[in-house]
Amino acid sequence: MMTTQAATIDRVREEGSGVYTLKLGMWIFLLSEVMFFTGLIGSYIILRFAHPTDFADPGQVLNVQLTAFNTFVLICSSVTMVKAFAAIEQGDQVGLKRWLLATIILGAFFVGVQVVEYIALTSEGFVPMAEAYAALGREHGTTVIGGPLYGATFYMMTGFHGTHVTIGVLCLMFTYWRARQGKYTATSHGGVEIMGLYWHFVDLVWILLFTIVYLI
Amino acid sequence: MNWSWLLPESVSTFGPDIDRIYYVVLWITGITFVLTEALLLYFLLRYRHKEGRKAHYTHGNNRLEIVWTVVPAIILLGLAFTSKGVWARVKSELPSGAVELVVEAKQFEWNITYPGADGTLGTDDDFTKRNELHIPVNQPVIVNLRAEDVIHSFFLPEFRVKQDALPGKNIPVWFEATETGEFTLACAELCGIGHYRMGGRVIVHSAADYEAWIQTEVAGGQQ
Amino acid sequence: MSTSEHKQPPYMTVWAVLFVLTIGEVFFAFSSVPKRWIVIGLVLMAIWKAVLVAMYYMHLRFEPKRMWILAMSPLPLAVILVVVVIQEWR
Amino acid sequence: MTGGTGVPDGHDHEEPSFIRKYIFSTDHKMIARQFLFQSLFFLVIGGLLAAMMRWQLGFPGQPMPGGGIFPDAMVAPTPEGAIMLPEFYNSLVTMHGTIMIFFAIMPLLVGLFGNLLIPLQIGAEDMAFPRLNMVSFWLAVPAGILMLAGFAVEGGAAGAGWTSYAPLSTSGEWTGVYLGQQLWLASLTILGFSSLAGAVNYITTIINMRAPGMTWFRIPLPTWSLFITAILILLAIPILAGALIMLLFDQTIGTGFFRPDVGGEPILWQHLFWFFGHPEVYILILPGMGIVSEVISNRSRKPIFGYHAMVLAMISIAFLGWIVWGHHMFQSGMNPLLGTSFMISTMAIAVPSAIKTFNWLGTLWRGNIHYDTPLLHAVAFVSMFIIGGLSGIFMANTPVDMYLHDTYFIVAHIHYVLFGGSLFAIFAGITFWFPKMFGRMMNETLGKVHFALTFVFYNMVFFPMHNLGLGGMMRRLYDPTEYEFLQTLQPMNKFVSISAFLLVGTQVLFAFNFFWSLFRGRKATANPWNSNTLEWTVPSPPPHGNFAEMPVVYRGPYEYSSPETDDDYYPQNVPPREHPPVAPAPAPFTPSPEPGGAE
Ligand code: HEA
Ligand code: HEA
Ligand code: CUA
Ligand SMILES: [Cu+2]
Repeated sequence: MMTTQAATIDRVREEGSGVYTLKLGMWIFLLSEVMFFTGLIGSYIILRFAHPTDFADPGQVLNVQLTAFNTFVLICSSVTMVKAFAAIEQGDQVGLKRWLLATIILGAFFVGVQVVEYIALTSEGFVPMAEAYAALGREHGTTVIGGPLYGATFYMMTGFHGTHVTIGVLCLMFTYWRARQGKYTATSHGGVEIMGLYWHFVDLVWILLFTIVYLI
Repeated sequence: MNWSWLLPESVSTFGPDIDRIYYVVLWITGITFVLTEALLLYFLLRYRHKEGRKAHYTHGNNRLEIVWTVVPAIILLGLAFTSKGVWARVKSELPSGAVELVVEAKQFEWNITYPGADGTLGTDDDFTKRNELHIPVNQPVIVNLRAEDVIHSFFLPEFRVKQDALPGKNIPVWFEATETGEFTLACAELCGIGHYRMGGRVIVHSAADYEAWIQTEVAGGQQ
Repeated sequence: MSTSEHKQPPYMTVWAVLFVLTIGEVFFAFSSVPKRWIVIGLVLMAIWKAVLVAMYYMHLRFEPKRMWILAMSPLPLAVILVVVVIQEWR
Repeated sequence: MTGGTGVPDGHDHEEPSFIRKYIFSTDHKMIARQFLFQSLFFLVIGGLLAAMMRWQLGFPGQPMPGGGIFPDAMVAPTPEGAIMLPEFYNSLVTMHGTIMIFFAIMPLLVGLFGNLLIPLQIGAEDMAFPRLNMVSFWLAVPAGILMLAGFAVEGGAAGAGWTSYAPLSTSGEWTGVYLGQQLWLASLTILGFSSLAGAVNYITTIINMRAPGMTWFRIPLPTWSLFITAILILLAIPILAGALIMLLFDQTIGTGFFRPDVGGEPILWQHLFWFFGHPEVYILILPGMGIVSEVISNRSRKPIFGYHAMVLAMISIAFLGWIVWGHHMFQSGMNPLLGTSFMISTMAIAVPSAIKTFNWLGTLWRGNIHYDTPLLHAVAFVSMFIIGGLSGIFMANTPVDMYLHDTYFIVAHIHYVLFGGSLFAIFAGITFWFPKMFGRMMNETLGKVHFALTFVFYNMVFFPMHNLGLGGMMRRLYDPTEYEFLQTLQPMNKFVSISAFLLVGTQVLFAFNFFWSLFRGRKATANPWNSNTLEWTVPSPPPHGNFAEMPVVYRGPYEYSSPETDDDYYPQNVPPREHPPVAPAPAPFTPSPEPGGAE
């Protein structure tokens, strides 16, 4: 940072990105995340295009209502996150902690719902393993719907997204812990901001996944 | 030892076209190679350190930059556009009046199915040979290339043919022999422990011999 | 954000729009419009939502222009990969 | 991530403990040295694996000298000695390629030179995220251990080639390798995280931590090249990681992404792999180009010819590198129209390489060339890269590639660009920056002997491979004599093998020089090469925190033999003497408040 070299306090670095280093680093990290999800979602699009019959129509296998609700939960968690950030921008430590806690709860709830969904789906034979795949339709009873690529790509994408949410929740807890120690102030809260960037990114990916996986 | 940069003799109709492009590329790159390396050597010798001399102070020359951007660009794109026709002809224009065969690759052998006396695949008199590809000369052949397990690559060096065989896909490959004789069938894609011994023979018959060979095989198969 | 000059972004309005769009998506997905139009409509709505999140929640709107360019940089690659590979099955 | 990892430690005045200083160090120079030692170790392993392969290729079916030490799963014991088995050969090819690319060349270029040069050349006291930097190295170590563990497990190490094409790699059913292939996948995934951590750090550091006056077009070319390389890593590695994980699931839990027997698409693996793979080969050459530019300009005491053109050429390589991946798949059964498009884009990418080549020649032109070891290696890079690049033109031609694909012509190409290119650049870089790393000079005489022998033997090994390929010899072939038409090539194979043994043996000279100089070398001054860039303005080796005070930069990095000075160099941080500065020192800009900064 600029001030660590006491002797050169009057010398100022070249203008770089115009944002502070921690935030720049987080953005750059998120770019690689974009490519990671490009690999996963891209593979899904390609495989679905190549083998349309391996995939089912919306609602046939997956539970759209439940997931739409879960999407709503995740969107709300983005709002609480951004509220936490807005609070600390004003120096409101109490608000910060309250909104962070809300975000943690909403995030954990999202993961919980996903686990419940996974359990329900696997019990209907909707599994990633190719040989064991036997997804039963919601209404259609016993005919197997879609093919092995459906299960594999579904768990691949939602699983990695879920992992990201879980990691996000853990990081949020860490942020919360630091907030309780009073580490963030109106002038120093980079940690909250980059936490928010990560969290909103994960939300953004889910918005795309929900549409592509559940609705199309 | 064979230090030659010439290609081995080719025995397919499009072989000479491919070879011609190869020699064009060889000339272009050869000349580029000699020029650049000679220049490099010359500069190294001519401008070696001498006491009391200062190097010429320059940051470059925009006109030169443009020249050595545009000239290679023209050469290379020209090359690409001249090669494109041969590629399209070989890979996407299937000839008519061809003998059709099925070649199925599996670890570590080539199974070649012939249409039998009636000349159509999928009938009762089809028969299969292992590692032996018999074809007539001067008549196009279409090979329906398949694989059973992993990816193999159907390589006929003398014919300048190479095509991967993908499991789950049928890829038509065509070629036309211009000479009779015995040639090589090789597997060019790593396919497991036995990749190195997944070879076979290509036997090019005259048209009459080919007919006769089919007849004897069909007869032999129905004993 | 460079300074705290700008007034707080309309966080709750964005939330409301996201909510409405999500509901809209679900109903549109099960409507009787031809599949092709459903896909196009859904993709557009999803992109709209994603852009809202990036612009307001991730504050891209309030960052210097070069951050904006940085953030967009992988998108062409994503498009190239999918569009080119899909040609294999056309 | 949420903590204050972004804040460098600043100046530590007390001596850190041994563990903090040498093992879990956050000092970029120490991490660079850690990468150096780890990758040299893997370079030796990769070289030995190559020697074993060459034994089998030159003397197929003959007992391997010292082959008795291998377990029966790898060699067949006979009364005369142990003969290599085909499954072991496949593991050797795979592990040689993987180790050389991912564990030797890439960490040397990016891990070593990236860490060593970036903060020093831009005038920063360390990386933006020193602790993340440490994590990057300590992820590479377990990755390396997992990779080597493959040799110790049942079934042997991965044997599907460094490209691990599906479906061969999806199941041990096809290769006989089960756990080994999974270790390979896991190892590369972990290494991917290591590279990503590094890339995030490099990019952030270069964007945000440049000293005053270090404008974009005053950045030395090695740092420029590493910046572009880091961007390629950042965007390419995640694609590989995704593909590796999918393949790992195919292997372990039985998903069907790439398994045609259950409806998956093997060709998708190839697309994902090469979408990463082609940017990867530029990751392996761009830093080399940067190093070579620096060495050539410095040792010919002349400004680099066309600095802007050099930078723009690298940027265009990085852009075009994303749209050429299909040239590895011409014969894969891909849509022929795509083949044509990929041929055209591949031809186009040779243009920026041409620009670079001619600019190196332009730099040598009318220079004052000092024949030190670094220069010799750098010039070898240029001449060998020309050969390797030109052989690429043959394969870029779709019809010609029909014959050359998967033959030794490709093997020749990759070694001309990777050994003749990257490795010679690494030799140039190590000999050039050795004094900065360790405070001592390497021995010149030994260096020159090592260079001369390596250059000669290297060409004796790899040049004939072109001819082998033109003769039709396929790659990844355990025993070429199995094919009748390849038997005439056997004398040449033998020649190549013997040369390869000489080449491997010659490297002992380098190892000896390296370790001898480490302890006994002549003490180095701060600036032994009379260089302009900032790393030479600080002591060798630089102290923790690098610069006593933040340097100010007044000019570009290659002002050699400038008429403005009597010396033939003009360091970037020396204030202009009589004349007013060519470009005035920049007006300080007011930085944005840093909410994260004061922690
Ligand atoms: C450092 C790594 C590196 C670099 C820089 C390159 C550079 C290039 N490569 Fe290479 N390549 C590999 C590493 C690399 N490659 C590897 C590892 C493989 C094998 C992978 C595997 O299958 O295992 C491979 C495989 C490979 C193939 C696939 C072959 C096949 O499997 O069938 C092709 C095909 O087009 C190709 C082409 C090129 C081209 C056109 C360039 C160009 O960028 C080169 C440009 C440079 C020049 C052309 C020379 C200088 C220019 C001039 C002197 C100007 C004048 C020139 C002319 C007018 C012609 N490469
Ligand atoms: C940078 C990469 C690199 C390097 C340096 C090398 C180096 C060598 N390679 Fe490599 N090779 C590849 C990358 C590389 N290779 C790849 C990617 C493949 C394709 C794999 C595949 O098909 O999947 C391949 C394949 C390949 C084949 C084809 C195998 C086949 O298809 O069947 C052959 C055959 O001869 C071969 C031989 C050699 C030889 C003899 C060397 C010699 O040059 C080795 C010389 C020895 C050294 C370079 C070690 C020296 C050590 C030091 C200098 C350090 C000492 C210092 C200290 C300890 C301080 N290689
Ligand atoms: Cu079949 Cu190699
Ligand atoms: Cu490539």
